[in-house]
Amino acid sequence: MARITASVYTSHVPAIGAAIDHGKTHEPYWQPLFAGYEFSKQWLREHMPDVVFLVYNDHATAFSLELIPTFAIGTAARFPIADEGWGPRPVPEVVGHPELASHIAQSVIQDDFDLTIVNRMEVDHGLTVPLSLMCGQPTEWPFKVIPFAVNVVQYPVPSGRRCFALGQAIRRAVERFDEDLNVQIWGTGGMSHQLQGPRAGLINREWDNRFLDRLIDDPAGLAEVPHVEYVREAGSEGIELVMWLIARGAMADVAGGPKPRVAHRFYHVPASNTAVGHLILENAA
Amino acid sequence: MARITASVYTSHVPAIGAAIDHGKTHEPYWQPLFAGYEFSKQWLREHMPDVVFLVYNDHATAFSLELIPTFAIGTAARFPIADEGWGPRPVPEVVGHPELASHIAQSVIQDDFDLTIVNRMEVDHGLTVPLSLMCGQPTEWPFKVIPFAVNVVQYPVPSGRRCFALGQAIRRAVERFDEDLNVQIWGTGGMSHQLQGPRAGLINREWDNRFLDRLIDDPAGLAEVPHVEYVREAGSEGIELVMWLIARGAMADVAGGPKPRVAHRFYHVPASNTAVGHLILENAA
Amino acid sequence: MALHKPYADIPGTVIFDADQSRKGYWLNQFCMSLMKPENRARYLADRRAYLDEWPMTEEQKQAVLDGDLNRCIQLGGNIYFLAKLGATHGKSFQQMAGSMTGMTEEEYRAMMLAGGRRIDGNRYLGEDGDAQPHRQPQGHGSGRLL
Amino acid sequence: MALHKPYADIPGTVIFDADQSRKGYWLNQFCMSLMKPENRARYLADRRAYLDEWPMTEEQKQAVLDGDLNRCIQLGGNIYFLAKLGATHGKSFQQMAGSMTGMTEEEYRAMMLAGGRRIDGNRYLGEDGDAQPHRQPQGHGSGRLL
Ligand SMILES: [Fe+3]
Ligand SMILES: [Fe+3]
Repeated sequence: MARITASVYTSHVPAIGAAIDHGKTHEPYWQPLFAGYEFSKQWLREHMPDVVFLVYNDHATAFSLELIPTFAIGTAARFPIADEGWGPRPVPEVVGHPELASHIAQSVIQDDFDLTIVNRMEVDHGLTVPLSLMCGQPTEWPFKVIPFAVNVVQYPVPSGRRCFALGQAIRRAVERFDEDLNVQIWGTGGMSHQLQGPRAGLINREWDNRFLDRLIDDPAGLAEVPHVEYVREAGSEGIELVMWLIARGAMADVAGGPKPRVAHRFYHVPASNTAVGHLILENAA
Repeated sequence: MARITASVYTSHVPAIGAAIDHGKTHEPYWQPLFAGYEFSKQWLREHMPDVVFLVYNDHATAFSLELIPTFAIGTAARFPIADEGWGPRPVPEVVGHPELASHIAQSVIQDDFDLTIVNRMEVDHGLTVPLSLMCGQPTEWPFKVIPFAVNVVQYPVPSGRRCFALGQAIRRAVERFDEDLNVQIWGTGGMSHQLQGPRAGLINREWDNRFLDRLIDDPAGLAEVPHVEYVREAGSEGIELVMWLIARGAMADVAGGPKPRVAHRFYHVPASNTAVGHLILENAA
Repeated sequence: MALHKPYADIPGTVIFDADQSRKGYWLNQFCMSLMKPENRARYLADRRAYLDEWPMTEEQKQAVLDGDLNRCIQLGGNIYFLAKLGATHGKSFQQMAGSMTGMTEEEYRAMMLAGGRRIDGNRYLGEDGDAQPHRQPQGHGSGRLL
Repeated sequence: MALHKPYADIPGTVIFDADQSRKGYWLNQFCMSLMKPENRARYLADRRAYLDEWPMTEEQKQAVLDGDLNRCIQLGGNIYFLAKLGATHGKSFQQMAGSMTGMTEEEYRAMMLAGGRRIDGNRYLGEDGDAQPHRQPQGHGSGRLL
């Protein structure tokens, strides 16, 4: 039986990808940030999954205004790296897990989540920066990845409650898959940031840290926070944080199991315009 | 305030479109079928809506296997007619209602339906054949149309229960729209038919008529019928009938209002491979 | 088996689920390409050469060349995609569906005019209706569309 | 008003909702086209000519030519689309975001290094934080990206 062993949460700031790609990780500006992920790289080596279900948002890359899925699951065998305007990031292509992805799609659609199934999709920094942060610069990614893209660009985005319920459905789906697979679920994006207008550069440390606290200890309550609070308190792009609730909803305690163990917690300001948050939660073995 | 005044249900067999386009409606094969829609054309003239919310399925036309939305709402200003392999049907382009469509999208996404928003989409016989059956051959369609495409091609398709709940959410959304609009909702596809394999040509009159009975009198019960019963009893393409439950869910009685009036009911076998069913239900004024 | 398939016991019927979709991906995408008139013309001018542009299996290509729609469907094809192939050859849905029963066009059309295929005996594999495996083919057709 | 907008009272912030999306459709689709290197080259070679290929309003084109991102956003642009425009001109998200505050690049970078913009006074229109309309522009920049 497949099982979700851990969840990882991290910002996916594009400038972090650029810093890695251009060898700047030891510069004074970046060093404190990458120091926060040293533990995580080691942890990943010791807890290597077979598959990562990677929740992220497409930043007007694979999806333009022609078509905007609320939830899109990648069921393809491979996902090329997108050219976001600077040429594609120099990172390996992403290898999918079509069988598990299709199984999850089938299961959660039957659980009344109205997914869009995608067999051809380029992936942008939202997906590749977390891979780089956790894996460094390998020639191939060390696990398969199921990309799961959430619309957080055009309003309305799905509610926190909806995302949290979806995570629970994903967990049920994974546990019904016959093959013995170690699956991690990653939630990415955030934390507080605003990339537009006179309010650009907004950072809200207190709100971010309260979000981390509640994500650990009170995810169901956190899932009730309305969109407008994210935008008001964490900036217009802080809304990305709703995606973390999908990963959190897939943890065992939400289905009556034991509380997850907090393996790592990190918070840093700034990376470019953004507050960086990072958590690793482990399910009991 | 906008309001849903009536719902129309009809099969959307491509051969019906071809018969209209090629002037064959008076041939003996087709005459009994088109006779069943004479009332409907007159009824439509007397109950002309401003907007039709048209639930249909794309038949591998706008959506290939690259991307399969469970529910897609067309928010564009215009929708061109697709070339399905014989050249586009000689019918007018479809004019949308972007404001109402966006309003409905916003509202039902906030009600936890995970729609895909589409701004560029060609429409196929699933959408244009019902327009031709109800409107004949005008030079412009006499109302605006919001195309709503449901995946019934790749399994799993949304459940009847999900479709019925979605109809209720659509009704709430329409009633929250400020402009005074007369909106009809049409559900299309079906009835029993199978287009593949040694079981091709399956027709199940009893099941179809029981479906019509229950759609009128017991839609909530009907919505509990599982997919496999549609496929087993009404053929592999009979699954299209789940879409009728979206239109039915939008009627007033489901939200505690009065029962709809059955303005028209018609059933005919065959049109090409298919049993044709047709209903018009009016909400009390 | 990863996917639960409650529809596996229906005779004469292939449900286009994720497994079939994966198997038939390029076969179906080839069919989609026939929505463009220039592609239809190129395909009709040299079918083999056009098919060879697609990463389909040789079995899939042969099934297309043979006009064997049952085989296409077993190999992952879906009828709504295959309809573009049929249309390119000037065939209707009725001709396509009929070809899969083994009936001639006339035999199939007559069955439909008489009210279509009966459901009795055709709900579950192992019954004795005319769609059951042991009763194929059903008529005097070639079983092929072309 | 058809859409309920609970976010309308946040200062210095435009939410990319259906109304904005409709207004900015072609502006944003123009930006998407810059994901292809050949389009970036054509755009940079003759910006006006390239813009004239798109059914954008003259105001939208002028805002692009001016590198006025606040204006682009008011006219329906979204930052993730506009990022392709920025990238084409070799600008980072930090440079883009900074330009919208009226600060110089150095001023904005210094604000971020000092912990970013404070939330206090910037939650609701009518408070007195630095993102409020009556406190613009915030620095000594040109307010333009280019
Ligand atoms: Fe992001
Ligand atoms: Fe259909």
